[in-house]
Amino acid sequence: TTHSSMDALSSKQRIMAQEAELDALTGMFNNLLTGCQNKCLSTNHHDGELTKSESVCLDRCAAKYFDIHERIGEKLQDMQKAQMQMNSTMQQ
Amino acid sequence: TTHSSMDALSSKQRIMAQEAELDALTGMFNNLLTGCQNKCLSTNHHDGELTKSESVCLDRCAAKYFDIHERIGEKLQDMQKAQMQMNSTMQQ
Amino acid sequence: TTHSSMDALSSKQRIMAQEAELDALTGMFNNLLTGCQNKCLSTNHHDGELTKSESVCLDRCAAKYFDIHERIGEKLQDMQKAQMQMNSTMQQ
Amino acid sequence: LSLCLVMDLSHLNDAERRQLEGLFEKKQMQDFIELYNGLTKRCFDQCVNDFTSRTVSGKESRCISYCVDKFFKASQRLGQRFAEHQETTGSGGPQ
Amino acid sequence: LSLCLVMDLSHLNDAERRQLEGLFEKKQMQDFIELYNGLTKRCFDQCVNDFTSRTVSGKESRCISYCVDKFFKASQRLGQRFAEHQETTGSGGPQ
Amino acid sequence: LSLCLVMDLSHLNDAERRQLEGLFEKKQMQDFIELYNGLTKRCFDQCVNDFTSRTVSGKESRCISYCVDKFFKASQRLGQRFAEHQETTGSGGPQ
Repeated sequence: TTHSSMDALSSKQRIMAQEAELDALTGMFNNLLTGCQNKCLSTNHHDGELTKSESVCLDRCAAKYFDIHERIGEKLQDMQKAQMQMNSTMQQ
Repeated sequence: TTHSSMDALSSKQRIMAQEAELDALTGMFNNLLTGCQNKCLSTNHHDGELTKSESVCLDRCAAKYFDIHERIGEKLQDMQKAQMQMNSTMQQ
Repeated sequence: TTHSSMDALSSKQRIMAQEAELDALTGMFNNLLTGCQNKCLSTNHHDGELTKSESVCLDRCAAKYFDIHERIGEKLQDMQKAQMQMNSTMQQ
Repeated sequence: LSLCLVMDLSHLNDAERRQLEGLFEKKQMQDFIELYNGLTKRCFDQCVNDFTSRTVSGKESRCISYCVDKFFKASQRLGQRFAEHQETTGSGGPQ
Repeated sequence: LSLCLVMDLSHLNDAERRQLEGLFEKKQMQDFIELYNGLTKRCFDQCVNDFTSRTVSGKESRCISYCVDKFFKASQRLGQRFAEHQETTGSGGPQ
Repeated sequence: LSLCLVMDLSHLNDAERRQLEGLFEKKQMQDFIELYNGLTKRCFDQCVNDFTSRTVSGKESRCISYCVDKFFKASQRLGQRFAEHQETTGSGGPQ
């Protein structure tokens, strides 16, 4: 579905969409890093190794983060659609 | 006074100034959101509604934020003018 | 050594490198400001002056920040070189 | 999300306004991305603190949902206050 | 650091891909700068809290070294989870 | 606020330097905006914690004024240390 909707766009718009996707992925990954490191890593550094429990925590934290990121994404898309409809009504 | 000073600028400079104004407004609004939500919203979410006291707090928080933003803006403008005068003296 | 490596670059790349350096310096300076102000300044403002102990703390904080920034920079450059070698191996 | 509507563009000509519109479109995309990632970060930080499981619990799920709802209600309220403030102070901010 | 590898670019033609590569190069530079400054900030905040001297102590120095090592190990692990997630969900994220 | 003065531009020719100047001008505008919003955020967070009224109190007002003054004095001091550091290490930082 993504590709068919992409075909309708101009070259410039496709590049802009790809740039936006990279920005979105970068932002998401940075938040994942910061969030899960803050929640899982001890700040009392005794050595440079991840403990077993830190590693397990990071994996679970990532799984929960992806799940919640998707849920919020769906909610936002619903709201965005509603707002775009409102905007197009207002412009008429 | 804003418009008359704007007329002296080139088209490119007017666009840049407008872009800067949008960036300034966006930054200010984002700080208002984060600041007043942190100060007024309980992080213990029992439902999705704003309580009466949270709503009142948000309104007062916004009023204080605008006031302080303006005061600091005036102070910065004074300092900026002083620095620009210093710079122009140094360039001579 | 910086200048001789710069000479091999095109005009566009030199501007981009300079822009990157400015971004790096700006980011570093902003982190220095935030980090050392958070560590050294009392948030209980009794007047607008820096106390003697705050001033001394800022100086020491800056010295330590520069030292650590450099150490981490060296470590990162080593890792980046290793990754670039790995990338060039993968592209062959 | 619609700060562009708040700004006074009466001193620009049509060509300048068209150029700005392209710029605004790009910024709105970036704003949406920041909103999305910022909201996820905020609600994740507030609601998820148990890592004995990799599945989001019912309690966490409700907390996320309430957190998002409250965020939007608070944003809407603050957005109204912001718009009122901009109206009374003109284009506002240093130029 | 290599999020570009994760993205699906199959719907772009060669010219568009070349244009994106230039953009990616610039972003990688910016990402490196942010990583560098963010890592320094993080480890400095966690490890340096004694300002009775202007010299980094042995204890602080070890803490910094461990903090950096742990940061990269955690980033690598989360990066793997992220790549796995992107593979299963396709190009992912709102378009 | 004047990091551009700290950088060594001797390896650029005149045309390149002129191009950079335009870029620096834009960055200085952005830096000023970030400074303004960051300073407001910092001092607001530290000084305003009473929401029983919508008017800034005398105590809050004094706190804000001291906070801004201290911020600039600390920034100036750290800026001096930064300039000294840049001078001794050359253009510094990874290239």
